[in-house]
Amino acid sequence: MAAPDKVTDLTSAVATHVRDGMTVALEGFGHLIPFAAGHEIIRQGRRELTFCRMTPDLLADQMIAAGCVSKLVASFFASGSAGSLHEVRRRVESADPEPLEVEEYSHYGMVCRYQAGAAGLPFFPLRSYAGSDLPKLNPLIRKVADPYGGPDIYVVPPLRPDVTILHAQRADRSGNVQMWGIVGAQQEAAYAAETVIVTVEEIVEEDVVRSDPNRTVLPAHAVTAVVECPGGAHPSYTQGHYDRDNAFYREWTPISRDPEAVLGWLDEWVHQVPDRAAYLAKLGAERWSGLAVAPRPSQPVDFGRRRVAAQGAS
Amino acid sequence: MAAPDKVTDLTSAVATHVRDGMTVALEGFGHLIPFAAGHEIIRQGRRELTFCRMTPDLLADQMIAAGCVSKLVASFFASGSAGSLHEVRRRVESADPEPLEVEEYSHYGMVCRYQAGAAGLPFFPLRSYAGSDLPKLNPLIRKVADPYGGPDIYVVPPLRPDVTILHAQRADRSGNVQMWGIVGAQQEAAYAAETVIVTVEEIVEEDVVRSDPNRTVLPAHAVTAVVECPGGAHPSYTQGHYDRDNAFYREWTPISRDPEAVLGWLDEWVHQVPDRAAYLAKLGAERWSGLAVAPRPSQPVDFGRRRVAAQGAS
Amino acid sequence: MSTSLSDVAPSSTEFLAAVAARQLAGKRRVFAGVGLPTLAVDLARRTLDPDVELVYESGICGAQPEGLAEGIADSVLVSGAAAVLSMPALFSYVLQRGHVDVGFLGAAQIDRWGSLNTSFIGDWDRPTVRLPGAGGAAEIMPNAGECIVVLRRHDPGALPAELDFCTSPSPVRAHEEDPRMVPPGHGVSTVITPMAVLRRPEKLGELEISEVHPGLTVDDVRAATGWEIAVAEDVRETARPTVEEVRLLREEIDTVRLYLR
Amino acid sequence: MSTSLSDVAPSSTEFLAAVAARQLAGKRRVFAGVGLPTLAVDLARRTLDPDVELVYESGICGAQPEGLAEGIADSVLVSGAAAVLSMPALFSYVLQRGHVDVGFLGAAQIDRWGSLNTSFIGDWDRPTVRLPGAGGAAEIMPNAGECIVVLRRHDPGALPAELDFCTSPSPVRAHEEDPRMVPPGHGVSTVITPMAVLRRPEKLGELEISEVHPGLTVDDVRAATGWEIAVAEDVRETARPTVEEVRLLREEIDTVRLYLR
Repeated sequence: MAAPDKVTDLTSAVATHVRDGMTVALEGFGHLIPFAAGHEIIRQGRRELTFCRMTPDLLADQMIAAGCVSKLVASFFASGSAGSLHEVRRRVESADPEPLEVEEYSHYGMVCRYQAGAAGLPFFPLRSYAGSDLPKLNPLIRKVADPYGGPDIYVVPPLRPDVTILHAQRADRSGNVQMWGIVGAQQEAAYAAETVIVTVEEIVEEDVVRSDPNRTVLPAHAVTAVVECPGGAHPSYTQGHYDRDNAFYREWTPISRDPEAVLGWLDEWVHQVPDRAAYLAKLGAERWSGLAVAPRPSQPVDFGRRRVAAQGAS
Repeated sequence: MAAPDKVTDLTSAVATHVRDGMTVALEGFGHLIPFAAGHEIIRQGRRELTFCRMTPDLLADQMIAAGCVSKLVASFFASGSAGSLHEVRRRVESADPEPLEVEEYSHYGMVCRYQAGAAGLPFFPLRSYAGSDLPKLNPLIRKVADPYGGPDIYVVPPLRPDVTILHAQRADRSGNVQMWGIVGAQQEAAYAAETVIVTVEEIVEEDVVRSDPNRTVLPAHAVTAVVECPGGAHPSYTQGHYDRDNAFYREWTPISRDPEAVLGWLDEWVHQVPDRAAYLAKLGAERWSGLAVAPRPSQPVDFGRRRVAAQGAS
Repeated sequence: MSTSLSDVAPSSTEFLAAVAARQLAGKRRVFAGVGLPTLAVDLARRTLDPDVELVYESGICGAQPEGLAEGIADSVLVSGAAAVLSMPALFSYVLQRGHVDVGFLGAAQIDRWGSLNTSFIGDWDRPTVRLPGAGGAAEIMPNAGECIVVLRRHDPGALPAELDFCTSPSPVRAHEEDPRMVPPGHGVSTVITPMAVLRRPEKLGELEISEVHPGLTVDDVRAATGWEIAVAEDVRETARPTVEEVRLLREEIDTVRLYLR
Repeated sequence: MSTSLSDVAPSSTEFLAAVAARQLAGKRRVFAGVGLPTLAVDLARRTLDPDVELVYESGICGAQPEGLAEGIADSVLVSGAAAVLSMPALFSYVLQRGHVDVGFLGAAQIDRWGSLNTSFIGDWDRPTVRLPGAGGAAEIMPNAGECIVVLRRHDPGALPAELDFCTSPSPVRAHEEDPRMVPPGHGVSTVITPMAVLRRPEKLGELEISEVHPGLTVDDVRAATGWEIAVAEDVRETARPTVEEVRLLREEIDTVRLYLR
């Protein structure tokens, strides 16, 4: 029973599935951020993307600076504890070097948009926004009447990316994807999309995945392409594989302040680098080993196996 | 940092939290059905319960026959592959020995009711029911207009049980509950409720739970009481612990056909039995060992541990 | 069930399962209960397409059971599955989002448009028979690409002019309620009965007799149907199960005769 | 930061964190970002109540980090946590369902009713400063039992008569939009600034000066506030952090001075 083999390389996956003008979501809430895939989009020179990401962090700064993005759909515009996104700010505050369209929600508003998209619903209700200026800023945030006699409630429309790109710990060749640690709204962002590309730390044998089916966040039917891409989340992290490169995030802030420095960085670390393996080599073994984590395995659980002849048509 | 200890015994948990006239959900979709807790409710003689269960199976037959239930909220009235629920049918078809009020949905309708209850929402939309007689049968199934210009969509109201009772593989003493295999809509049914009682195969040390936080379906804040109750799902099953007693389900059909036989069964297996340990003893070691499963452990995953001094305010 | 491998009755489970299996040619993901649909999918995997995948409403995707499952929530379906999703995820993200090609349904009654009754025979308030109700069928009907219905009876009670209750509506009924609410799925495409194979080629159309089982005539089928059922232009005799299909069902798929009757 | 353990400035992180920690007496579950709220919760656990639990919008419940977290999605919060939920579950089942007692928020601006601006300074279309936006604050405000706000500045720019933009509205503004839409939470109950502690005792009421930090007067605070702020009847001087509180912050909680400034 050979399932289709969805394993490809990142260059092919992006070339095949990401086209100019598309709506593209790259998700991962502080964890499993698909940096390698974002850099590949930059390298391939995609333009006019509507870029969806709850927390546009320095990946957004980089993709916007590279000229890939004409519109941002998001809910928090800052790089975690490391400060402002100056590339985003320059465009929004002074249209420098050009304006950036922004469609803005709260975090749960974005989550609800992905849920509606994933569930095939025309809208999703949430108990936020009463009295807020957000619905005035964003007319896609609307209200519906409660048919059970309660007060009106705000709703958001579905978000249906053309492509969602995620990073995960592992997948099998047919595309069953497992992740652990912070899983964010990745399941929803994937099911909401037409096409799903997942980069993983490792492709594993089917029996590894099938030993723990509850760990599968995306069954194969929800996944279009799988790419083995170790270190694909750096400078963010992959739980159990490598830690966040906090120094890198801090180093970004002064770069981000200087448009020339951003372009220089992109040239050196994206355009002049063919792929993630070369990027990691350039980063150097010492820096990489500084991000290593010590093992802390989960205790296995037992799924059980029916004993032959124990049951049946008795 | 000692968290509150929520471990109690089943008699106390039911006596404290389940009162006559309450709305009570016992969930578990063919797996982890909380039979021990249902039997304790019967033993304590609760009356006028609104009993919520997507698939009222022979547990519903037993609780209804015992006189605990005045209303059933459900979506599928049959005992899986093993046929009709005759106690339910007698009441619905001929009010024998008395009528039973039924509030009826589809499976996803019930799931959406639990989701709305769990999320604090006034309703939940689903793309079912257009053209169906179900909204005529159940006026709580209503429609709302799509504020984005699409067609109307049906919604269901929140289900908010006074008490939800579940069975699971394991929990720690503070009430962090882990389950695997089929998890149904148990997370939603629990968060929808005011009070949550969970019976488990085993109470484990906190570090077992904390070795795999993604496996926690109910964090302690969602759980009121935890009861160690091995075998608490028989004749249904607990993945990795014991298999479904299919013979028992088949034996129930002829009992269910005869009201006297049902009452006789309840007397022998519920009222004359003080607790689940006695029930299992009465069932006998041979039958029980026939339900044993061989081990099939999940392969552990690594959560990683930060190495001292690897990071910090660099 | 002492028939030979080459002479199974059109009313037998082997016959219905083999006919059902053939409907799955070219399909990818099937949403089904256990029993006959399980046999049909297993047979289709062995004879037509190894990639046919069963999705269960219990949340299981990509099961590889080591034994025959007794129920859609059987532990053998879980052990070794590719994924076990929560029911909210299964119903919303997998089914309602449109990932299911074929739904397999049963029913007590089906009407000319492929609407199904699985709720009541007789009066809603005091029914003659309280049937199991909607379960997941009310979701499978609108959201699966198409639905295949297997009936164990073919008579005007099971195929009436009017349903006692509509549990799972055809797109035709959805269209009557509101033309804008017509669901994405085709509704019932195929009905397999002990007498015939009925098809519904148009999403808003009626069932018609497409194949008549060996030994029966179109008139036999029309007489057993509760409305003036249409007949396809190219109606033909249903192909019998092959010896190999029957052998697979009996000797490899359901060796304990859990579902074969 | 060479002050002694007994002489920390009211504008220091130690002072603000110690004052914030005391607000958590009797509270059970706190929804917070990292930085000062993390310090406050950790301090409250050690001085007031070991059961105070931090819930993060990243989905983590019951964290027991082996090191100081740098961000709400830090891997040290995950390893050894009691639970990691998906964000849909965290926001809907935990927060929106009402399981959070206290939300900790920051803001660029707060008005007299406790509405917050974290979106724009200046014009919405071409702002002087593009702030981070709503994040989870727009959900924490209506759904947490109450919110505590920590401000790093106390001047009429940060506490203006009118917000440039309302990101996270007070129940007062929800009531203005529709009296039936008033959310379950109290909204902002307490504001801790470098000058004072402000409180809002009534769900639909205004902030008032409750405590004034050592060395300052009520008039100093009023002069630095952008509206005619009310004064509580029993206004008093803010209690200084104890030597033990400052020692815990510096020597046990944030030994690397990641957040202490």
